[in-house]
Amino acid sequence: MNGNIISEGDYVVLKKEKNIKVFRVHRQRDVFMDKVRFTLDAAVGHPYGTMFEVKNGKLLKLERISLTEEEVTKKVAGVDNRDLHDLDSNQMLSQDDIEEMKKSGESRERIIEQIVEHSVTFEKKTEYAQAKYIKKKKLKHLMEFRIVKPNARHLCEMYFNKSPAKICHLRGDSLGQILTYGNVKSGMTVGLVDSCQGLVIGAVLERMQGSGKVVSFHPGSGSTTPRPILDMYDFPPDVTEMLHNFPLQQINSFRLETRSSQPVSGSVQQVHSVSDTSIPETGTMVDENTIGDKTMVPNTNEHNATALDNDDAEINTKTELNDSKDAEGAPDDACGLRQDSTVSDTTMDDSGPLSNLDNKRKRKNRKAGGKSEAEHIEDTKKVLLENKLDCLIIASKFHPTPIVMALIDFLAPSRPLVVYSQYKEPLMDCYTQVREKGGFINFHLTETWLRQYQVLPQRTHPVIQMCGASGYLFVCCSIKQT
Amino acid sequence: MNGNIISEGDYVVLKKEKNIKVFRVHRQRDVFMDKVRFTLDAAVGHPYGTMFEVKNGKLLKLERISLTEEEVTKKVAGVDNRDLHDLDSNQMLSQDDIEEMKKSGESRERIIEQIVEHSVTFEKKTEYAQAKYIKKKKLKHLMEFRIVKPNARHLCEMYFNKSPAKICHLRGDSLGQILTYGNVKSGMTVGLVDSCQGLVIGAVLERMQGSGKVVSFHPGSGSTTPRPILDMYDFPPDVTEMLHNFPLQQINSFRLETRSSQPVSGSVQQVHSVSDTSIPETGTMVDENTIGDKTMVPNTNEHNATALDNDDAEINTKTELNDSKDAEGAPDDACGLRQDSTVSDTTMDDSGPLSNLDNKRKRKNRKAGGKSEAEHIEDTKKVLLENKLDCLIIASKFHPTPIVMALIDFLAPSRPLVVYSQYKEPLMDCYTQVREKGGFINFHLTETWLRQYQVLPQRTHPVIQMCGASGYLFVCCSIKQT
Amino acid sequence: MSFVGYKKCVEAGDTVILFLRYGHMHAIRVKEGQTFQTKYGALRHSDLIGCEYGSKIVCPRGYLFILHPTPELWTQNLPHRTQILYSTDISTVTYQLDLKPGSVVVESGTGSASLSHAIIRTIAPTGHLHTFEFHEQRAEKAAEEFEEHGISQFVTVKHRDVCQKGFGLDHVADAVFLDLPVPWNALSSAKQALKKEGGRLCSFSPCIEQVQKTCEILRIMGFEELYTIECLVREFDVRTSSMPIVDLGQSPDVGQVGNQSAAPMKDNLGQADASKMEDTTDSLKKNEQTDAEPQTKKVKTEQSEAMEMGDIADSKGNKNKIDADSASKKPESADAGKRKITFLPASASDLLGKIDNRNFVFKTGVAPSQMPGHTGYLTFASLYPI
Amino acid sequence: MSFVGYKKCVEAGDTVILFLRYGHMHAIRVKEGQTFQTKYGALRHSDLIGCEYGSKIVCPRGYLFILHPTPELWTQNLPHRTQILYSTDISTVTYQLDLKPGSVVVESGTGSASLSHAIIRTIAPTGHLHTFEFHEQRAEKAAEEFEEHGISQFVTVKHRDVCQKGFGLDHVADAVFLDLPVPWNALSSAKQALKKEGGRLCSFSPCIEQVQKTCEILRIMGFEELYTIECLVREFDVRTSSMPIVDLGQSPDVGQVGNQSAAPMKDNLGQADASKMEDTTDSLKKNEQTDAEPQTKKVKTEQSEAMEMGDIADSKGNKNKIDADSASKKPESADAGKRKITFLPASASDLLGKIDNRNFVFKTGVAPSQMPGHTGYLTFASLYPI
Repeated sequence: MNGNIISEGDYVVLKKEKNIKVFRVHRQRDVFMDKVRFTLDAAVGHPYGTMFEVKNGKLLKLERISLTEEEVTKKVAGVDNRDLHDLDSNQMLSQDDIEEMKKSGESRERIIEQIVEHSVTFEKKTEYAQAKYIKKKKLKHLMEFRIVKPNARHLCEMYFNKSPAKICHLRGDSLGQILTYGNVKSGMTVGLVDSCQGLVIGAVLERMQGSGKVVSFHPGSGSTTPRPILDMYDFPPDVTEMLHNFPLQQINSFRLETRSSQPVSGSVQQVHSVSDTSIPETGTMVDENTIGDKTMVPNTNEHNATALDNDDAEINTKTELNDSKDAEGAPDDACGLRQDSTVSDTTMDDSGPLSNLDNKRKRKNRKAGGKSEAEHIEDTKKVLLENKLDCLIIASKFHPTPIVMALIDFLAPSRPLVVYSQYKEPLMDCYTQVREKGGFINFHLTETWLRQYQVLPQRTHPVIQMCGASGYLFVCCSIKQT
Repeated sequence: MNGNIISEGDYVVLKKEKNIKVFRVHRQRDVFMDKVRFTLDAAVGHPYGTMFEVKNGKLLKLERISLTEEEVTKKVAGVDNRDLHDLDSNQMLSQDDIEEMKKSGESRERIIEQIVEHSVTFEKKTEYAQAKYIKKKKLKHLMEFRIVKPNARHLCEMYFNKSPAKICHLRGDSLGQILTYGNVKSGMTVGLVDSCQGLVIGAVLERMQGSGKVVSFHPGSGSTTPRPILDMYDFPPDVTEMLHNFPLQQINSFRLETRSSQPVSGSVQQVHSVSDTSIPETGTMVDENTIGDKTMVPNTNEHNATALDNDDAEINTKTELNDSKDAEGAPDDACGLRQDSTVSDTTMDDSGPLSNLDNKRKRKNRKAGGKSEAEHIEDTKKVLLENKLDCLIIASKFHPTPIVMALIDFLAPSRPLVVYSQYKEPLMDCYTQVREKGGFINFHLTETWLRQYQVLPQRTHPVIQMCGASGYLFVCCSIKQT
Repeated sequence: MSFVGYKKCVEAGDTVILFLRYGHMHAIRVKEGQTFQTKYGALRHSDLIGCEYGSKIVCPRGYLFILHPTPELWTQNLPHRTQILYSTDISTVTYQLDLKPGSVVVESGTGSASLSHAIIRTIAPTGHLHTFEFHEQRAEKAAEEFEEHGISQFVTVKHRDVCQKGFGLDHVADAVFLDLPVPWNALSSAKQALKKEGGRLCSFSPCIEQVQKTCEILRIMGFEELYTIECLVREFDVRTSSMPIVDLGQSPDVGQVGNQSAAPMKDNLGQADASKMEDTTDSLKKNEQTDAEPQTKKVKTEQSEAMEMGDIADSKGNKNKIDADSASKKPESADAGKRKITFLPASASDLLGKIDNRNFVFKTGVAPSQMPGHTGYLTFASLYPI
Repeated sequence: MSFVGYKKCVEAGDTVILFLRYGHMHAIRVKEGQTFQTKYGALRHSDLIGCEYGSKIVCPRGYLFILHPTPELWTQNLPHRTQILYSTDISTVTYQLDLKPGSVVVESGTGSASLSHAIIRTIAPTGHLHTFEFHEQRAEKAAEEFEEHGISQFVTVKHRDVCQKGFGLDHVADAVFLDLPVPWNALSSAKQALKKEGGRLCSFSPCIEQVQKTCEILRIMGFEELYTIECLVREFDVRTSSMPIVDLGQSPDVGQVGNQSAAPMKDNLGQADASKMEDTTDSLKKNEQTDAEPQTKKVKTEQSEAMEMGDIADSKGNKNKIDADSASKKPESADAGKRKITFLPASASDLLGKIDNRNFVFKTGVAPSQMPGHTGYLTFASLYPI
């Protein structure tokens, strides 16, 4: 199977300008975008990066990108706006007229041309205003998008645009900085706390591509918490096998253990053998849609209770059912389905039949299954006892200071501590307390200004709206404690 | 006397790119700029805005601005920097050589040409790098500047560049916002607290030009505090007569008075008669140089003690002597004399003989003199009893909350409260407490990004260094209390 | 005189600002017999007449405040005929052009007269504004507004394309402001309009290409001290926020590794409050023990509620009692009675917030997720006498 | 392997970072027998060998830490042969180009190899960097550094003017990075270098004119999703700061108008701490009475000292005990003994700081008066399969 070809079972990203959605490719399953319903069947077999359009409810490969602004722009254009009057009646085509044209199978070009021709003021607009007008109409009336592979950049952008609260308002440039300042790379051992639904875990795994270890510390006492975004990365098993989980609620007692049994570290078994116990994150996923912004904490416990009592194959399959439902649901939610709730219902309803492929995939990933939650945690403990962390990354909804204080002793000397927070004050607290505790140097507390530009002939300027909130980053470097 | 002609006794601004200094024009008195000594005698009689140069220690009107970058740029220029090597020996003229040329009376153009000719790498530099090189050399080796009138913009820029701590890091754009959000205009009654050495008081007076009243609340118990920057505005008497002073240390007891004697306000004498008691600020000025950054608070008390005991004409003259010394000292200090301390001493020493003009001016301003400090304060009380404030402006080194709480009752309904602080936290405190107290709406806490651009052919970009700290502004609007 | 001088009470013909709540305002002109529909119900203009500015006005379904107009409030509420300048740019323009009472200013285009009102405020009563607009309707509307606002004596409005026909002014202005698509075409006439002793000029352009061309021509024409800037305002939402303290589990060795979540600053206590600190630690410990394993779920639920409620926005413009304990008032929280607000003074960190019922509670000024990213470039220049 | 993998101890030949204090670092290559002069005195290289990374090294006149090199530390300490990219831009480039282990990247120019090190870190051990530099010395020096840093197997350095001669690469790259004076001349060759299934491109330019031209050509050549940004980092100095409380004088009517300076939040007390609050008010009142009129001057002196000391910067990189009472230790303050740290809990405001001896003491992150205002514009674009 060529990794560059859209295949059944893949998670795929649909990009239509700022509107980004993730779906899993299932034959004959409806998906929705901009209130338009279609299936992804026709996408299978095309390479990633292909442009598609939806026409009369059918997905088609777009042979040629629809006419550009320049092509439509009429020769007649106004010099400035001195003769323009603001009136509602400037467009003579009604929305109904336009919908009628679409239904009658009118070509995209023709629809846009019609809209332009029925604009009373179009000819008086300046050339640039004409181009802007056409672009707006195209985006509104044409259903053209590209299908690309999920990665940290697309997933972060999707969530940041649609549900920033779910990812602690972590902006792409800040995520990039976390990875850079954490010196994340192949072969290292990373410790992290991710309250961003798995976005950061995924971004770290992506930068390691199967070599190294990642220990994710999660709130609660169970083996893991739901991380819907992590699933969307669609990692192959060798990548997800790097991931180990550890419940923060056991961290204090574990630290005490390690203190009394320090020399143990040499005697534990080789950690590589631990890897095939993993991929618990898909198994433990719960219905994201019903929770909404309420986050995973309470539900974790619900789930953990279940998992503890019923740790067998049958339950695993049942969980997969839920999982697959969520795999649809969660992305949709993130893609702003709450805005068009009718669609949301439909998507929820069609979670019934699970494709064989889907099941097979999951089974394969979990072939070593059957390990108890306690065993999983013991395995992770071995990783922590074997390896000092090469970096510690915290991007959490929880107050960072106590977490940092509990985990910094696991960090090797001369390694980065990277803490992200939406708020400045908790980070200043963390900064202050880490400095007071000692053992760290080279303190930095930063925020980032990200400024986007429109670069067009004679119309270059920063974009009119910007995001003023990058969140804050606290970075420092551990030293050897004497 | 034409206000647009540089005259003896005027405060004048010397602008040489970012280097700005204020001097008072005295015949045969040395001033220093960029370690060059000269007198301003030759400037008298020229209109403001004239460009001067110092050549062989003499001030001359600059007939034509020295050759521009484009003029010097040689025809031969490199395409890029692939052949450039970084070496110390790229410039073959030594600093001594250049000084020698200057002393020998070589023309400016010739000196710059020589420097260019002796640059090994000049021809290999790109055209743009050549222009940049020449500009740098010109600024370094030529003493060309413009003399302009002092105003809020120049004075704020001068202090912000050289001694920002003295003006609470108040950046020009923030000062502009204070005036705008305060709706400062002719004819209104303004209350303000200015820890910026009179910069803000002056900016407010400038926007009122003699019509209206300004009540400056100052720390301590005396009639005023030193405000060296206010003097530099060089306001005519009708402007300074708008200014009334009130010591914050008496505010609580005054508030109690007003509470018990509310109907008094109608019975006090017409406030206009108060105006000729004023201009205490020049009389009470103390030596800025000896205090440095230590601010005015302790010294106020020193001075006030004197003023209380010796309120007669003789003392006034004595104070003027000090004043005139400061008038030199303070501006010099602000102009970065601390960098070249030798100069500072010289300037300090020559404060002996006071020009007649100087004395006359001062006398005229204080012709109504002889009023006691207590009387001054009583006069200001009458202003406060007569007029509710049309705006309240706080730009203070003190924690703003208690000051705001003590003064907001003097504000009329539907008027702006504008509080500036270098720090965000005290302003958030102020914001929170004003809201809790009630009586205000439309709360805004802001900071400003000021971005400067280099706009040159093929070299347009934001400037490489920017000021990241605008300070913070808290603005809200009073309502009628029921 | 409403825009250049304050008055106490509303009269017929006044333009007043109705302030409903933060970000919800209207500018209306008071006319006897008329009614204005607000979201709080109908408001009879006649009810406003005679009211003191700043008064609270009760409407059928709420109340609002009646504010004295200022150029800044007008800018926020004026009818948009064009893109307008907002107060951040306006204050920069006013400041950088050295405007003050008595200044003579030339402006083009008038646009929606947002900047014009602010200029007139600053230069009145002794200065004058000459404003030019190439769109006839707009020029007429602006003149009407100046009349209504009692400021027409300080301004002359002309319908004219200054790029083609110039300002027709000879050495009268202290400052010129240009907001034109092709400002360079007006520069020669602008120079002519400036006083012989010199003056200041500002050109506002949204696109950098306009700035590049303008600067090029400004230099050629002998303008100096070119200074191009952008000014962006970032407004903070001041609120009490909180982040939950994660459960790190219990450890018999409390003093060593345990309980760091509850008392991370224990080692750094000031002497005066050490005893109080101990109380705090105790009370948290008690809570923990009561809510141990079997009840974990409940504790968690509260935590996530707190997370939900994390941003207790002090809704703008309304007094809002900070109720740090509001979470406990939810019916689900059975153990509300057990709670206690705990302070951890003494450490540097208590300057940043406090630990309250396993939440770190702090005041913060939240940067906006959306803010103005660009309004335009402001290019300033000086003209000096030759 | 020092730049792509951590190791525990320093060996001869390693490049190590000497951290003296915040902002004072050096990168040195450890060679037996050599000595490096620091401001703390001479450091013998041989003393470093065998030391664990992160260790404290004692020098004749101070101590320093020896840190493991990372691309970020290298960027801060490398020898500048050109303007370099710093970590904020580097992280954006790496992120936006979707780099990961296995990526094949093309870069020109190599410059001082600041970005190159970061790229290699991210794409190793399975990816490869092709880097091109038109300045011969620089290309040689970069190759040398890669060798010294144990990463030469991941990179090919070529001395070549790619604008004239192209990259000479056919459909091998996942991403192309350009930092060239005339980047548009390299775009055709860059397109040729990108894989047939598509890839990402980034062009870094300091001037907007370069960006305008680059975008124009990128569009013509079929690149899509053009995205031009600037990324500026703003670093905060975290410190304990204070502002003095001004003396508003005394008033017999303390509860009404008086004492607001000391207890402005009195009305909003939480029930639990009302008693404590009363104490506070009392103690401040006592102070005030003692320091009344005759002693005013002394009180003032202290205030201005506090103002001077306002910024008790926690000097970076050093532990710094917050000594809130340090002002009172000055000999001039005779009444130091009388002082008491006072807390005003309960109001929302105590989340922001505390009143301590007539100062409002708070933690703050101070924005820098000077910060990077511009590095360059980053233009990203995607190439998709046709």
